[in-house]
Amino acid sequence: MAELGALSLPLAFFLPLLTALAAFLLGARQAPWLAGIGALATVAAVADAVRRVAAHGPQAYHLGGWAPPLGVELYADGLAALMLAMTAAVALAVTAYAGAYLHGQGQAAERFWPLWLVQWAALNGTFLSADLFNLYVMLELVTLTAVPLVAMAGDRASLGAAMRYLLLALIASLAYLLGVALLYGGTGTLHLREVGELAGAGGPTAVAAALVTAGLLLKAAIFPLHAWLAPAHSSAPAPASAALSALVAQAGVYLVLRLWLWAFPALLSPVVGWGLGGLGAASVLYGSLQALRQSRLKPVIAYSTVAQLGYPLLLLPLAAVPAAASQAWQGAAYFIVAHGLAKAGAFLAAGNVYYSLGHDRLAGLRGLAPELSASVLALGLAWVSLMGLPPTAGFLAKWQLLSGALAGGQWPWAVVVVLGGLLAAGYGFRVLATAHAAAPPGGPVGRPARRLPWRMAATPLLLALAVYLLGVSAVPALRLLGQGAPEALG
Amino acid sequence: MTLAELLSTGLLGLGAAFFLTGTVGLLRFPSTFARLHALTKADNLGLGCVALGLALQADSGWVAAKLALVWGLALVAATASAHLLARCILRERGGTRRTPP
Amino acid sequence: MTQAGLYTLAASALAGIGVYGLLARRHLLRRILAVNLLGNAVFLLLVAFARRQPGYVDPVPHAMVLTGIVVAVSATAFALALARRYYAETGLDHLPEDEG
Amino acid sequence: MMAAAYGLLPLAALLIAVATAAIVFALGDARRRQRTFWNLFGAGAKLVLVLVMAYGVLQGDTFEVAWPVLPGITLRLAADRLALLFAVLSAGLWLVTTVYAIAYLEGSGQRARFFGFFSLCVAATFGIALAGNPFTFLCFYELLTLATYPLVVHRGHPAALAAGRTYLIHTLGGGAALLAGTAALYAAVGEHPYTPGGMPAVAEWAAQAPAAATAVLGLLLGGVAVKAALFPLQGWLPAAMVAPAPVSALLHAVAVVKAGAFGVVRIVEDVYGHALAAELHVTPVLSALAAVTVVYGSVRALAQVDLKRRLAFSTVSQVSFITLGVAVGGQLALVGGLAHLIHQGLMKVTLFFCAGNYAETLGEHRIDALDGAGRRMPATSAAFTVAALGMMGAPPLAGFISKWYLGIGALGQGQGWVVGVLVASTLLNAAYFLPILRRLWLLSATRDWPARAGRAETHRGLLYPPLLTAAAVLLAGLLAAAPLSPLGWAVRIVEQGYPGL
Amino acid sequence: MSHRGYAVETLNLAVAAFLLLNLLAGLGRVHRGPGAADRMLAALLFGTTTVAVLLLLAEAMALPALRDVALLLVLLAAILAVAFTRIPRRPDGAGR
Amino acid sequence: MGLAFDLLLAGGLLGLALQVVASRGLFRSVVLFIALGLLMALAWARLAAPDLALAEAAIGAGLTGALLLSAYRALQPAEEAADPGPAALPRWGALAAAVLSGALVAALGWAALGLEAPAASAGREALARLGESGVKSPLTGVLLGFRAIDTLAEVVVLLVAFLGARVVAEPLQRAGPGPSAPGSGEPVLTAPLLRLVVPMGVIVAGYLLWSGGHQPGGAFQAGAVLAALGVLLRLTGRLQPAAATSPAERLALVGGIVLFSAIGLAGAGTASAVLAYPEAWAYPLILAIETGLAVAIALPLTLLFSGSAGLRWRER
Repeated sequence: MAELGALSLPLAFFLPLLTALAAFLLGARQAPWLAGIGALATVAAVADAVRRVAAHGPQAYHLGGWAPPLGVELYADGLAALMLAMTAAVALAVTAYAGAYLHGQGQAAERFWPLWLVQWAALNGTFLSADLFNLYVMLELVTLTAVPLVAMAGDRASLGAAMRYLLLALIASLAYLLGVALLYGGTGTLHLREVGELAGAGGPTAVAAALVTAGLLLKAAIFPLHAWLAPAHSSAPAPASAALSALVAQAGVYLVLRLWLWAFPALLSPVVGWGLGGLGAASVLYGSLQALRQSRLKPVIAYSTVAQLGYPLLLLPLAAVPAAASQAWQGAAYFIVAHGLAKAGAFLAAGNVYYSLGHDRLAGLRGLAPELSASVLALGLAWVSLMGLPPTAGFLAKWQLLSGALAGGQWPWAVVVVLGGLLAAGYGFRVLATAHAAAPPGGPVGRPARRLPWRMAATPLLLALAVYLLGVSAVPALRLLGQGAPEALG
Repeated sequence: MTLAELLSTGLLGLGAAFFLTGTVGLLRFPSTFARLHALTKADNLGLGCVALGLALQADSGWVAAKLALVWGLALVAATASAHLLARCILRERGGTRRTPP
Repeated sequence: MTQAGLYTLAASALAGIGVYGLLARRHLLRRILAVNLLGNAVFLLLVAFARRQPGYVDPVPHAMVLTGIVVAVSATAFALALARRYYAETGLDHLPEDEG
Repeated sequence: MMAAAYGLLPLAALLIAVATAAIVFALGDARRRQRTFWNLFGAGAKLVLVLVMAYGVLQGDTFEVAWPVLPGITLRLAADRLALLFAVLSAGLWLVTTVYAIAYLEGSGQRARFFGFFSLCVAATFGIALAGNPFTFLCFYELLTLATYPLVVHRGHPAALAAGRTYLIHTLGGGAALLAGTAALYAAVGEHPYTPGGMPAVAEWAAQAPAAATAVLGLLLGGVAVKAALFPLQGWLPAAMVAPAPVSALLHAVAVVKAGAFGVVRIVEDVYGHALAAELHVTPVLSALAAVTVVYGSVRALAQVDLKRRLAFSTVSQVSFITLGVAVGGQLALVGGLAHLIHQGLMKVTLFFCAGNYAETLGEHRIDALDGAGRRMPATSAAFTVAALGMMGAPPLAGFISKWYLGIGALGQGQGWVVGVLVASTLLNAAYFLPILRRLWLLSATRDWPARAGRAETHRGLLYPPLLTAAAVLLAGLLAAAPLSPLGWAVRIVEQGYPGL
Repeated sequence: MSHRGYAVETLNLAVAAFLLLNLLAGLGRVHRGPGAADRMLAALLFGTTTVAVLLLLAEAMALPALRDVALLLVLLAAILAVAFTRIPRRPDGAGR
Repeated sequence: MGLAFDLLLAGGLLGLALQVVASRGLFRSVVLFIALGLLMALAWARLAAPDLALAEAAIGAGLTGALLLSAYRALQPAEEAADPGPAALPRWGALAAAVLSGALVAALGWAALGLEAPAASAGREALARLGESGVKSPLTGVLLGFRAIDTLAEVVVLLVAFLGARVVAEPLQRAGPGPSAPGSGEPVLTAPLLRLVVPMGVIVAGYLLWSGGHQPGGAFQAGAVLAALGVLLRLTGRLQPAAATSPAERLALVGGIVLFSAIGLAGAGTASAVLAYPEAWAYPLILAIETGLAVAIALPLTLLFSGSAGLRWRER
């Protein structure tokens, strides 16, 4: 019987799951406070997991006491712990926000809570699982919770977006599973690190890696597989949009990094690295340009997600360059955290705009700032991080990526990082300038129709502030990240 | 080859022949009703022969019983299916619309 | 050619057919069918792998496939529900292709 | 305990400005009195802290706060003499500008946002002043862009938004160059604190890879040149004139352009060192650009009919004297440049206050409409006159002092052409300032001015700040020989920090 | 393999293969139609044939569990017919 | 002979799949897909995976077919033109699709055939240590012992699919198979059929559940059979759609998962780890979990087919 790790690892999966079941069982009326309690309990479990990882290094938990390859292992290293913590922060905000957002919407609330809480459980499972097939099941769970959230509005646009999202996500899962099947056929194990040791760099492994990666890139909406994301993420209700952009899509990126660095490091030749990094770079530029062209707030933020999801992939070409690897690794991981918090804050703030005005057309936002000052402030603060300007976590992440690229002598990636930041500033200030603009003559168009509950006003602000807190110093987070990092990156 | 085996072989062959008849009927008969008849009857006879043939090969009574059960159920299912389909074809033709007693 | 090899090849071809269906057909129901074809291909591949060595059947791929079948049927049922609602709402049985 | 707190003074001064911003944001638009109190309290408290630090530095104390941000990278606030030169300027002028802004924005909307970002802007400027390494400088430099943008677009009308866009395109572009340059510098040599005379590591690197070192220096200087409004990157400055007068004062005298000029000083003197920069053939280019900017700004100023726009082009011209002083090299020229950092600030803030007074009190912002305004507003006009004469370089005013040192220094370096630039600038300055003075004092009014509201010629909050700064212009010139004058301070900086020049 | 001879096993498999061939031939009817009912009819044929094949395979491969599969199939065979008959009819030829 | 059968089967599979994709009529494709399910069951049988054949039979014959048919009905294309065949695709598009899928086939086939079977594998270890799992059937041992978390998550997937379908639910009148055709009564044979099939089905489900511990069968197969019966009852109107999920239904939907989770979490105290069972109790606990799971599988599947939040017995 293998040594047991922290109980908090399985609890991070089970607690939100059980809360979801309870919320479904007891109905919409009890759901918000149940969700609150469950969220706090989950946060406690995550905090314990993070503490253990920080203090004692990577934690493994063999479910059922069966060691791999027989059983499924939950494995929390620094990267997973960081993702868990970021997810917990975003999830707490989403839970608090949704309670107010859905207040009085009986049916929507009844459906939202179990789906959202299961999604949280599945996300935690995705970050923790070290088993390729278990990851498949978790990914499907994430997909099948995400699509209904997209479809919730029930109108033409959201149903179409959901349909497209579902089909592509199913294909992506199957591509992933096809790759996993090949890997099991070749190695006889499903355990992530054992696969990494046994798979080697042969042709079949390359095919498997290609399939797995294609599936995950589709889930992560990396160019040219990005088309589904913006309509889907901008159709969902605000709390769901926040969760989708900050967590669900990022889980795909996380898995790409996880698999390439742990399961297929042998395959990560410069050509492959440059190819994947090139896709990331294309995402950054294409997503940003699309964001500049949108005329509504939520699509702007959604396309910004397409752009931002590309950055972490820049790690892959840099991981093989010794001078660049460590910094790029820290930058990529910190980037995911920073983007998650900032993007959730931005979407929730946009949700406030939508909630108040009943629309989010940029043209109709003029003169809005005085009325929704807290939300606009939150949007602005979050955007500073998305642009990668100090003093935010986004800046520190970009700095690490940038100086990693420069230290490794790979200046094209540095150009992408800088250019991406400028473009982000472009579409960000386009929104903020509109919100700052004086109301047009003939009366303000953007006068709020609905009072904002304080909880909805406060949540995005708190998320945005968290980005600044992480912008003050990345050292604790990066120390955590160092736990169990691959040797080449440590 | 024992007698049982011989018999079994014969029954299996007969079953196969029935199935073939059914298929030929399905493919060649001109009307939907004719095809329906050919198929449901021939197939179930075929299945019966095969089941009987296999029962002769079986070691235990349990297996034989199970085979019989399968055949019985198949007959019921085929009867019901044929009935339902026929009704529905009738209605499709815009013809007799009967309410059951 | 061994039995496992034969089914492995069949699985590969089936996957190709599924992908072709996804690429070439637009009707939602057809796409859902194609996704299921692709799923069946993956399952077939796994089960063929389980049977590669004589005298031994690997139960782990079987477990994976059984789980996969449940997931597939869940996803299919949900996809069909979504497609129906989409059709009811828009009168479209396919997604408006936005690019190429 | 006390000693520890004393060492943390830079942080305290920074946090005061940030906290003021946070409080002002939180107070909202309605609570005017509380906001005014906190604004003044914050500005005053910060000035006190900065003066305490200045005194401490004179006594030989060191103030240094370092905070690890990333592995191997720290945010470092260090109060050396050069830092305090800029810090005292910003803290002093913040207080004055705050008083002015409170009076100026009386009754307009969005004041919480305005004063909040105003405070943030000063916090960023202070951070730039005290930045102890390039990374810290970069952080505050970008923060300054963010904090000033809402001030530029404050009025919210389409012209303001267009100006804001121009401003952003320039400053964010510059920021990107600075970011790339700083990251490349760090990638090459790692982190080192500012070292007067240049970082040794940079010198070693430049010896191995001169091309890369030159490119990085170009990126760094290009990044700060945008804010310093060096030709051809000056386009944003006149556009930003749409902002309210206190903002213009802040942008032109204290914060943005000065941050750029200060960045030039830091990069040339404390990162690369003047000798290395000259060796890489960068300083000749820089001084040529500065000279072109001086002349170009003045020529453009001549053609402006809008008072604030004329002042804006004047800024383009005058700020480049600082760059020129740095680029020319030699102790005396650097003294002139550094002294001009303060002098130009004092003079330009006075001019913008006065321009704001004319606009606010008389409703005029065109130069040809100011005929006879001197009789209606004698005190304001007197302050304007002092500052304008100072700009021209009339002795014994502040501007004369800095130009004198620049000229002497350039001659000492064998670069006599700089004197020519100085003379041309003086003539051009006279050409665009003297007509204004003539209109103010000598021509008679073509229309009736609005009546006085009280005994003073305008709101007291608008009147006293320019008088105060004009007096400072006078004193800085008259008492230039005093040890604590701007010039005296600059001399100390150069003598002790850059003996090798 | 069971104690029974190789010949029987081969025979069973051969019959199974024949039935499979038969089944595939029946596909023609699905293809040709013309009505929806004809296509369903063909599908029902497949059901019965599959049951027979499964029974044969159970014997040939000595996998008794396959008989349970056959049992399940016949048990549930009617569902499809029931489901089909609840589909509203449309004019002939439309139900392709 | 076996190989000949396999060749025939594989060929049939591929031919059917091709027609599913390429055929012009949608209904044809649906029927062919249902037929394909039967061939898949045969393939599982040939590959010595009777468990999968059982599952395929229950799902394919009972559920997927019914689901597809009722969806086909709901998505009735107004006319054939609404469904352009592959010919409607631009030629280069079809070519590109063909090339892409061809490349996939080649790469996949090459990679899959090129893989050497590993000497040691999770499966071998599972067989070797089956005794420790508390059951005799390898598949059940893997599903409920070694990889229990997958099974748990899989049932959650089902629940989530049901919840998701609720989000996009159509009005009760149009949902699921929809109302019976107007003016037609119930066919004569329906009632006797139900009287025979339903009890048989329940018995078979119970048998599969019980036998899961030592031979093919188990929670999923049993649940699928029950779901198929539910579909039958819903189709024949014995079960009526309801607008709300009753408390009992809620309990049945989550009960199995809660039970599984509770026993799993209790394992941290009573046994060695989460999702471990105390040795002496392993078999009964697994049986209890399987029973709960069978219900938790059957009900959401039935509800998904029904397209309603709940089900009620028809008033007599």
